[in-house]
Amino acid sequence: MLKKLIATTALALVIGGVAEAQTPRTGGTIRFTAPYGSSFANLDIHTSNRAQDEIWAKAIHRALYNWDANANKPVLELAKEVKVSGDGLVYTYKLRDDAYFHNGRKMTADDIVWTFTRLMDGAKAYPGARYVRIIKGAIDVEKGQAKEISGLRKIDDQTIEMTLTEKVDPGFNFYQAMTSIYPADEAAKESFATKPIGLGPYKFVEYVPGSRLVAERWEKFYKPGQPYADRVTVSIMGEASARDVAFRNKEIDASILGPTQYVAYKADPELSKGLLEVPEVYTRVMGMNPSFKPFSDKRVRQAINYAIDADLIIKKLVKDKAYRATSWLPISSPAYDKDMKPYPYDPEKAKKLLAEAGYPQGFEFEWTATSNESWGIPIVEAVIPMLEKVGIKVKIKPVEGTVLSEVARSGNYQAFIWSNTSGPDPLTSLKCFHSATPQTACNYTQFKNAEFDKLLDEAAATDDQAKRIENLKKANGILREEAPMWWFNYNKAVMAYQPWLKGLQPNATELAIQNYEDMWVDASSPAAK
Amino acid sequence: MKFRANLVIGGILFAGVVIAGIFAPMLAHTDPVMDANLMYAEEPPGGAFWFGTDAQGRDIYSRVLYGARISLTVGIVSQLINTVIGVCLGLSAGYWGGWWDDFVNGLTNMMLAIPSLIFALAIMAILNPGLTSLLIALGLTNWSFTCRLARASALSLKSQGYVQAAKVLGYSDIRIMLTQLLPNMLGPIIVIGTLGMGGAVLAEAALSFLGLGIRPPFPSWGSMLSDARDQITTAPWISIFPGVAIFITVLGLNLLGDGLRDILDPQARTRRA
Amino acid sequence: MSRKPLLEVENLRIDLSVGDAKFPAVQDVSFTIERGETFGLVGESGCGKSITSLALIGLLRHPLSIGGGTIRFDGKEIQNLSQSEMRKLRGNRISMIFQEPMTALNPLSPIGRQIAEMFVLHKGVSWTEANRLAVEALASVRVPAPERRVKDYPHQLSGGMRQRVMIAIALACEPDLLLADEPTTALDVTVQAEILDLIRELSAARGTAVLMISHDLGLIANMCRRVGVMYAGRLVEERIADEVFRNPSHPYTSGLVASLPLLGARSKHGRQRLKEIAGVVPPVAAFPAGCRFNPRCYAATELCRVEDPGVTPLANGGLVRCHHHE
Amino acid sequence: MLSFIVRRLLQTLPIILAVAALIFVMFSVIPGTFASSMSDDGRSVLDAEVMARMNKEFGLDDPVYVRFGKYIAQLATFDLGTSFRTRQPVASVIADRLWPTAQLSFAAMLFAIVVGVPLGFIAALRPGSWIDTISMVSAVSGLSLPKFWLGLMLMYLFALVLGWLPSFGYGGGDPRYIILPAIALGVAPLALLARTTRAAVLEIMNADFVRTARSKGMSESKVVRWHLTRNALVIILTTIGLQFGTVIGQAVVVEKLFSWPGLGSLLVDSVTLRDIPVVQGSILVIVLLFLIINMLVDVLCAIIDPRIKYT
Repeated sequence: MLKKLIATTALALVIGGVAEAQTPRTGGTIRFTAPYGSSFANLDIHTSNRAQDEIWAKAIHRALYNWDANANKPVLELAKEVKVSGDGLVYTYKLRDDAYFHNGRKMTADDIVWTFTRLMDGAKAYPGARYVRIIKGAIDVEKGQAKEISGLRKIDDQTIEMTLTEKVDPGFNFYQAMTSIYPADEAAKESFATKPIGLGPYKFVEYVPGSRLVAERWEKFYKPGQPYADRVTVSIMGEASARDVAFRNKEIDASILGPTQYVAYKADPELSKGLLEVPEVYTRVMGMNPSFKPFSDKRVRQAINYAIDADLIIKKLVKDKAYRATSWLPISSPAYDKDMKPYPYDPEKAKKLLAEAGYPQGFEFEWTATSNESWGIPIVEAVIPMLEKVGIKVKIKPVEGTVLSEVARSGNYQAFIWSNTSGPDPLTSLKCFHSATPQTACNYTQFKNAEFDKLLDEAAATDDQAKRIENLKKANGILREEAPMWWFNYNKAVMAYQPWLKGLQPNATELAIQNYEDMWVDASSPAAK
Repeated sequence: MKFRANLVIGGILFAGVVIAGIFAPMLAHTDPVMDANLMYAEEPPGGAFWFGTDAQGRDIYSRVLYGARISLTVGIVSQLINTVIGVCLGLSAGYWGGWWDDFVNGLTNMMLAIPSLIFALAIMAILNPGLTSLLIALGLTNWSFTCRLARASALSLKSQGYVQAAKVLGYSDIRIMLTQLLPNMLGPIIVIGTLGMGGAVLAEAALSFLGLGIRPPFPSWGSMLSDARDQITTAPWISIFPGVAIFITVLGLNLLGDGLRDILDPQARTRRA
Repeated sequence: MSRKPLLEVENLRIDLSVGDAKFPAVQDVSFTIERGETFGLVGESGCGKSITSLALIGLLRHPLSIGGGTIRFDGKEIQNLSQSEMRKLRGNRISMIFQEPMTALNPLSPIGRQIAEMFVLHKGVSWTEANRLAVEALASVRVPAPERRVKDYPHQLSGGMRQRVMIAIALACEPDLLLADEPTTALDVTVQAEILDLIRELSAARGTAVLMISHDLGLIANMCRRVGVMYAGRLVEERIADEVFRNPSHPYTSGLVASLPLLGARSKHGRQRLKEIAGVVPPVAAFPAGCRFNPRCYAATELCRVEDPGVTPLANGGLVRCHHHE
Repeated sequence: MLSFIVRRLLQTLPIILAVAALIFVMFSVIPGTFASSMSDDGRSVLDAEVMARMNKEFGLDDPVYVRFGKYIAQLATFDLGTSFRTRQPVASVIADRLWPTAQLSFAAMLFAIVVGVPLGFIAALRPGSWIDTISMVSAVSGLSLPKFWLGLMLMYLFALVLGWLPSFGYGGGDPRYIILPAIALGVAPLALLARTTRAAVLEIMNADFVRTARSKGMSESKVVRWHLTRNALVIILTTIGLQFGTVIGQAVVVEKLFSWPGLGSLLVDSVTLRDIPVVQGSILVIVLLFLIINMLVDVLCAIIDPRIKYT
């Protein structure tokens, strides 16, 4: 209890963040880590959609919008204001006039036009293209039918007009690091690949491929007085056990924790003071393939939800580093229904449902899973005995992440367990279950429900925020009832930080991605100088 | 006779592992796969759980015992495959010579040049992680030494009188290879095989670390050790016992191999490290 | 110079240790070598003649060791000398030629260097000087073009040439005693004579005494003034060479002599005896009781099987170890 | 000598080609593509359009024989292709990682040689002594430990408990950073080298020419220096050459554990993310490294041992 209290206080302190508590200290080095396995792809953030790469990109680059972790929504970053037309399709941005690239040149509307046009280069297949595609005419560029995006117009150096193809909030698209604004001419040069120039708070100093990236304070950053620290180093550290040693050895300032370390850190009187816990927008699920006969029956899918004691798994195996899932939308989603209850653990009910569905003796299925500790085979291993109790036998099919993503997209599975983004925009995220969304996009369970489609279409069309949220809540409720998946949990991201590191933000989209300009290190840091 | 410490100690250690594997169903307390019970997750050693329990609440003692089966299977089967490949290629190449010999030689040099762990890693990625894939991956990547040895022996043996005699008697080539040449090179080949078994057990652990090892339902020591590496500070017993099991097995095999070499292949202490 | 013999070996025993047990591989061996004299030791392989020579130069290594007796060299007992004192004798005053010229030379070192080492070790000269001396030494063993040859490696030389190099090494420091352990066994017959001539000639010129060890009685007869015949770790007969051939005392010696084709003294009788005994010298751990030759001896009696014969002096000089010597 | 090297280089050519063909075939049937790897963590959703364009850009939708032809044509011009992930030439991607791997492997081998060879010598000069027993038992033990486990233990002990050394990272030239990974990587070759050295020295100790050397009146230390070392060196060098292959292979594990930015971790990342050109390139470079090192070893052996002809 006490530990929990300490953790919550720590959380409160951090969220309270910049404004209160202490005055930020200038100087020193922030020693950050990139914990997600592989090395950085390269120094062109347009080519990578990985969280691992966004971690360094946040230091060097900025996009049109940024994610406000405290408000839990995208906010304008490179523009001072935006005017939206009555039909909600034309956005006119007044750009910042104090944003300078690291070579000293001022950002203009041309840079934005250039960047978005680059992203639509069909021959290059930039992953950010899917976000820019909401601008009218972007697809023509991608297909090579046009040189310019017709819906993107420079009015003057500091004003730009954007016409969208549908009524969505472009903030959710253009806060992504994949859409970072590049300096138009410089980025075309070859040297950009080795020495990136951006608008971010830190300018690039050095990159040792596979090891770390170093950036130093950009004096002309547009936020007054920021950034505070002189330098940021981002070390690539995929190995959790090694990261643990390095953190305890005070070689790094922050570390993302897995379940086992979460327990250890919570139990430690010193380490427990520096834990930041955030409900992230990832939903862990077991997807069931409707073309596998037993799973075509709703009752069987529900039975699975009843048969698994998810709370016990979360408590014992995931070590409370997760929140019980009720349906698809996560806790931090604006359309999350607080009154919705998760499926209770009820093996008797499960047996009954199975019997009704014609499987009184149960059945056997093949469960495709990776080795991930939070949403892979370890979870499946804990589930196996529970399903065994209601007569369902499980055969594990181990695969790598890459294969899992292909298998889910091709439908070549009976069941899979995965972690999927379920935010931050509830509408976008729920669209993955719209019957018009192909399996190859993200409707992995080929979900098809007329009522659900209608609710979603209405939500997309309406201007009434309350109605939209109401519709999405209902749609989310249908998902719970129809149970195309076993709703397991929402990730609780936990970051351990050293006592001298201040200003972390509870970023629900991905905790490891931080705005470095809001952070500082106080004098007790080994790298305070 | 001289007391051969390495042979005896290695033999005892290895025999222990074999016995543990064979009698695992009798010695184990619980089923290593099905008896996950989260109510007993991460119990320290003692009481009903001699070696404690793991994160899924499974009895580590039982899992380590069953793990012996996996590790022995991995070691023995993969080395058997290696030995068969190596002997077939090497023996025939040395005996027949000619273009076949050149071909086998090139193949061996190529295999030597690709580090076997990297080769195995690639095969695992292609075949998807799992026991069968691992047996194939380790069985296909470590035969070059056996092959070289078999080839060299065949070359030196084929000019021997009794082989020539067998030829004159009209024995078929295959028969000569199997009955005249093979028995005379078996000793050193067994030594290489024994040492290679230890290597296979370690390779399984390394591949598990890289996320490409054996996956459940098999309780393999490598994956147990690798999965538990984050828990070293919180629940060290989960990794200590499989770690010790790997160490004992590989140590036993290495000592056994050394001991066997002294007996079976005395003149070739320096031929292969 | 004293009148004493150069080398006196008395009751030499060499033990073979197997675990904790010790077996005498050589026992009760006594002989003397005068200065400048060539003494031959003959016997089948395994009889202990080679390890006797190794004992003389202090190169017995585990599991072999001197178990008793004395070796007096130039009046001084050397069997208990420290390693460093022994080293001063080795190569310098006692040197040795081995059987296998193929392997007795370091394959990775030029032969000149291997000769020159002797001068650096014992004469304390510089390497430059030693290399010059090595050329001379090579010339003295009649290797053609020695200036060029010194740079050659052993594998570039023929067996005979290599043995010449060995002789050059052994005689480099003009030793008092040369131990030649089967120096020609591994060589072609045509080369053998050349090498033997070389040894004889050079040792005579330097006044070096030679202990010639061979299984070839004919060779010994050619080279040596006196001969010792060894069997199963014992010296069974020791006499002037001519006497041995003309009138062997020990049945084993008779057998050996009878088998010599060149001397023509082969009797039908003797040849058959040798055929009968052909094969095995008993292994060290299984020496028979009584006379060690008794299982193979045509004249063996009950006495031979029970009692170990002592050494009997012979009328015209020499010794024999047999109950029934002729 | 030069012609020897040239000839040896030419001999490696078929091996390189065979390896290239083999890994091409292997990785043409690997499940998953680079595009599918981009959403493997379930975080980002890639739309089918972008994926299709990616596969097109990388030429993955061509038939296998067309790809193979292109690949061989590229190789013929010493072009390793373009990385899917970094979108830069594979050669430059590998070049960035080559030096750290070279540093680590050489440091590991140096450690193995500096400790292992003398250990083997000492053990062989006193066979059966306690020092012989201890060093050989530790050698076998060193061979019997999983590498990542050993590395983790070293990390805990020397970084966390004792605080002597940094636990991870490249350190940009600071030599303290290389110590722990080099030890973790070097223990196995150390053990093998110690054992080989011991066996080699023991064998040579019983060689006839060593007896000859002793009969010359040479002290044991001179016997070792003048006659034993060079002969043992040939065997030791050959072992070192072969061990380099193992070390480069095992570096995959150690580099991953210690966040060492070498070829090994690049290879594992690239396999995981299906960046096939980099995988193929890395393996080819590793094979080439191995062949070059062993060629150097052969040249050294030929210099030391006059019996080896330059053929």
